[in-house]
Amino acid sequence: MLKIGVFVCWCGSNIAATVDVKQVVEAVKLQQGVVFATDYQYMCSEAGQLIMRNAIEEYKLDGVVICSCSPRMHEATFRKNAERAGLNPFMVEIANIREHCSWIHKDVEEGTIKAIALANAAIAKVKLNAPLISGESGVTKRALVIGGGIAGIQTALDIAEAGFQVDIVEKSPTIGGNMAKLDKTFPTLDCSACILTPKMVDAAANPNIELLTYSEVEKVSGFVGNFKATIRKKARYINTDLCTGCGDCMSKCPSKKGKNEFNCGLNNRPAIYIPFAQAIPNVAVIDPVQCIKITKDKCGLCQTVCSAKAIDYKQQDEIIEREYGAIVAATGYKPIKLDKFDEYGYSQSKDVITSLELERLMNAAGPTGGKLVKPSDGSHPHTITFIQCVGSRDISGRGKCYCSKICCMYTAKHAMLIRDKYPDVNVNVFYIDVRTPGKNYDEFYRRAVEEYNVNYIKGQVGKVYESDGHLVLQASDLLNNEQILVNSDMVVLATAIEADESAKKVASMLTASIDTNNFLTEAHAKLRPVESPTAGIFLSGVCQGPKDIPETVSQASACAAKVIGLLSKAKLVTNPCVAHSDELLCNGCSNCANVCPYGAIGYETKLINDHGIRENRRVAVVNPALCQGCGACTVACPSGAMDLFGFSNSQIMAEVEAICKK
Amino acid sequence: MQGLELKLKERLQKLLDDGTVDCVIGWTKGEFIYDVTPAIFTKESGLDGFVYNSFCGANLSKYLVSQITSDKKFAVILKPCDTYSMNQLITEHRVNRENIYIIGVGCSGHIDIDKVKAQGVSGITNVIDNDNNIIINSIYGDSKIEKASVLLSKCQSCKGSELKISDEIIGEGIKTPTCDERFDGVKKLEAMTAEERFAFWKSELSKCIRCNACRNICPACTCRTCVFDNARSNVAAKANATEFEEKMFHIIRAFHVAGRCTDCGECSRVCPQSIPLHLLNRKFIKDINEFYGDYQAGEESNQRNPLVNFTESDIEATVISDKEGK
Amino acid sequence: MKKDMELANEVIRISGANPIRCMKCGKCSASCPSFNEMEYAPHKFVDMVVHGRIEELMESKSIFHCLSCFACVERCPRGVEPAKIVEAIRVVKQRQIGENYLDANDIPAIVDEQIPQQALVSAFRKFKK
Amino acid sequence: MQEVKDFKPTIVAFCCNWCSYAGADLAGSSRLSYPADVKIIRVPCSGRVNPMFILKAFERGADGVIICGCHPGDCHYSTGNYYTRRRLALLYSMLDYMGIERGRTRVEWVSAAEGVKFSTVMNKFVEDIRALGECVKLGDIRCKD
Repeated sequence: MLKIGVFVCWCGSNIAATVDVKQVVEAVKLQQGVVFATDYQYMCSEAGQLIMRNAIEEYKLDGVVICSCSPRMHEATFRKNAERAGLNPFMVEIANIREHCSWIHKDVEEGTIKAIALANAAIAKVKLNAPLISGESGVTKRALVIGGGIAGIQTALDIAEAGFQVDIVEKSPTIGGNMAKLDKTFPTLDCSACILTPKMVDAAANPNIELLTYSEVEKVSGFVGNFKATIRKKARYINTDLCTGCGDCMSKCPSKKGKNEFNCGLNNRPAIYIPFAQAIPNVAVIDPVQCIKITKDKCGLCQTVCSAKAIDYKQQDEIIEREYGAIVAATGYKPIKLDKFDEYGYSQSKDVITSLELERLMNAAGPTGGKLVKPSDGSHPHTITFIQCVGSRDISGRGKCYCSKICCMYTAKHAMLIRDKYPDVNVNVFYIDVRTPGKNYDEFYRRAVEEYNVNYIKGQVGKVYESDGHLVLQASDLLNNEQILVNSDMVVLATAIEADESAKKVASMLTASIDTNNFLTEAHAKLRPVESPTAGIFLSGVCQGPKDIPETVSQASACAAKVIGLLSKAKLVTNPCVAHSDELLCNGCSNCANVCPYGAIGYETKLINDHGIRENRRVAVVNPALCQGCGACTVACPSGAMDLFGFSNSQIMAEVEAICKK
Repeated sequence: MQGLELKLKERLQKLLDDGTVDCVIGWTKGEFIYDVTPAIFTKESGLDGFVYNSFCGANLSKYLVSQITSDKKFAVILKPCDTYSMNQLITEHRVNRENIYIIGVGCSGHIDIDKVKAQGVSGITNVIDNDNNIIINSIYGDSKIEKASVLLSKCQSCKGSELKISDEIIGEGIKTPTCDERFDGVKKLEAMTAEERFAFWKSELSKCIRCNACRNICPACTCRTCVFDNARSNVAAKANATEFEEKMFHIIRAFHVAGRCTDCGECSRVCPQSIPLHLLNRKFIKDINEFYGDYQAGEESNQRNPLVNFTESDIEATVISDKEGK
Repeated sequence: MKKDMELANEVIRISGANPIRCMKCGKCSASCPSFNEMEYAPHKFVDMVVHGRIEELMESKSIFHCLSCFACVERCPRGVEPAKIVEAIRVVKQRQIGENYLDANDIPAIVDEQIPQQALVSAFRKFKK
Repeated sequence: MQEVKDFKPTIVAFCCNWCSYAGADLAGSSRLSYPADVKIIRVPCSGRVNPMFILKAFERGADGVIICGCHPGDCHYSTGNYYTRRRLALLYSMLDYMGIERGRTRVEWVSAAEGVKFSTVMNKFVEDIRALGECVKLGDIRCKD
């Protein structure tokens, strides 16, 4: 008879307030096999863990049940603790009486009864637990970073610095991402290109980094340490080894009506183009939809002018298959579409622009050469008004429910830069709250107000319309309790940001979970912020949630540290909760292998001794290094030969029985 | 029919003589013409007692499962409907195709002796099958019966005369004129109220004596040890102690063969309590066809059965839970 | 205070709106075409409902200056629906039998020429009890 | 009516470890209540849920069984929930065919971020089961009190 010990945690008052822990202790003592039961304020504390270790030794416990918080929180803690006391870590089960009980029920009697039921289910299960020993699997010493913005670049650089191979897969023709489009950066007003492009060059020059630009990840299989990715390298129609980036082709190309993506569509680019001067790789790309040669088989001018003979109209997409030990999602963000915010007149007036468009208008490499002019007529603006929270903090369904986090600061930056460069321009900012948590952030915002006389008005704008050649904003001035009309030459919308459209697909491929806003979910909101719940998948930058550049870079480095930690391991300890087949019961029917997502089940013809009958049988054999323990095979198996360690048929049935016991 | 038996016997003898096969799985005659029994004939024993007549309805493919580890070569006689089972067994590696010589036999439907007797005929001495009608010789004289009225239930929803797998074909068959659509029985039940359905199954399944005939005859139920016989499965039971266990056994049995059941109808044929077990299997088949597209288990070998397959746009189970109506 | 909150809850129930969601951005008041006619601007009455100051609102003419154009409802980023709250306060006021009795004889004195006929008809329909 | 109100159903919820169990944890940490009648069993994947577990639960006196997993396409193990969806659609259809109330069995997809959905789903399910009352059609009379 197994000897079971039960430990009921108060979790301070988190559990004890709604669950009568003493009563739980008394109730579990009545369960067959329970030789020791106690309660303690914090089981996870060192003192609590000591109680558990002492009891294991004193009562020679074979199994332990902890009634506490979610196993997702402390299962690992208690298993390690059991191991310290000489008990196999897999002889520990957790009854989740906090998240699944005390926190959601108010009535003490109800909470206590449920806690007892959950404890009994865990006791029933632990009695059927078997000591398990973790196996080992190898680690491919190469990382994949999906996304080549500042987050991806920083993560890749750090990983490469540690001596591991990294591939950056970027869907656009150049790395750099959104940061490359920015003019200056807050709160120090560095030039964005000046601080980003050296990093881009470093990434290109680092022998450990391979840039796969104009490429997309199509398929990912495998598991931590052993992923396999299929990457599509889209046809650029340029032989990148030959192209020198001279740009001759760009000037000769007759098809010049392509929207310049880099300048947010504020001007045009030719069909063959280099996205921007500092693009990495600095090679051209042909837009196949726009190119006359590719669409109509006419022209071919670029091929004639290219002295490097780099142009290849017949180039095909290339498929690359590679193995990786870790994968980083760094898919970034984009501003939301403003088609649902007609009141701001974005679609009506050219002089209503987004903040990212303003970045391009103020950038020396932008469409106006850095001269701030009204997009409608190229004249000098006299008043510019900023509207904050456009689509952020919006639960009406038109925008995003969250705070986009970066807008307050970049709006202050824009206001300041404009006032600095053009002191004659009046600048208004409509705000709801100005949020500036961050080192030197509030000081920065105050400078905009105090030194640069930016006119901050608390209130939102109801509508923007054109009248007599300028824009009129009808708005609230909440502090004066007035509705005001403000004339302005330009309006800049601090547009909410959202996860890039690729995030959802990437998350699906990586089996990483995603929240309702398409931001990837971290393994723990506070304690594991750069890891996805899926082992071996890491999160870098805005794909996890809105953040500014300093925060993105620190998270990118943190992410790299986690990846390096993983890749440095010679072997990974594998989850021993894997499937296994009972050879005597196995029919060899292949149903299990059909549902296995990891190809972990193979078949062998083995000499089986079935109660004295010796015969060769085709039986399923699970490769424990490949099996991830999902258990799909156990249900596909009609004979019950296939079972799962840690979540066996009999364990789950025992839990069912315990729960249903009246 | 008599001619067919002679042809078969002649051919099988040749196969045994020239060493193509070591054994033959066929039928042996009993005391009466209608009590034929599946049997194995060897070279040594010869084909004495071999019979093939209108009562050889049993599906012989399952007998090969136990021979998978044998080195011997077997000839087996399969009717068109039996070949689906053979394909399914090949798919699931439950038979060794290399050691099997399949003689496909043309079929025009087999007869249920109980249905003949139910028409008031007794003392039967011989039956002459003329495809459309049969002539019965009995000690009380001869009588003629319309064949369609005495066909086995499974022949009444015949899948056709095409042999899905065979090494050679003997005799020509015709698709039995089906007297009911395959899913009529299921549809009739579906049209009932939940209470009526519950009452129907309660009364049917309460007849179950857990003799396991359905399981033993079923060419899809080939587990070495059935979960209901395995003490460690937590569902083992030898008898139906409660109403629940009656249901449990038949639901799980039907579920285990779902997507693999070829609808051969053997379960209902052999049930001593005449429980219409095929109505459970056919419900799964009907649902599979409706939910995931038409699928016939055993249509060919190495198909992927619908329960180990999926599409991203499959219907949601909530469609069932939230279904309106009875 | 208790009575005030009861009244406020009544308003919230009738309107089906959710004033506690308000983040005080002022977009409702920025959008309001009657802003200058109103003693209490839309953002103000949302706040007053939250704090149970219904009687003050009921006394104010503001609630009848709201045109029910629903601009505030359309544009509110928080789905607070201020116009529905105004409408609910009107309903609460109207339900106070006798309080709002409209006598045909008094009308000429309180109307100007710009009041549409339809408004008079509907006012009579509502206030003749 | 009083009886219906006092009826305390037994409800077993199988939750996959990666999405729905985490979703239930989130419902807990967000203090989103649902009736204590729901008791959760953690399984690695909804694809681990064998129909026999569901029948077993009913045998032992459960009044409702709900299976929660990751949204289709988001399974931690890539494809587990796709098989779950087929298996349980067929099983539930069979139970319905045998005259068992459809509302007693359910599959819902709840992600790790959907604490609110978890609570809503459970509240609704318990409400449905309370309306259906005790499960008498499936179940071993010896397991009832």
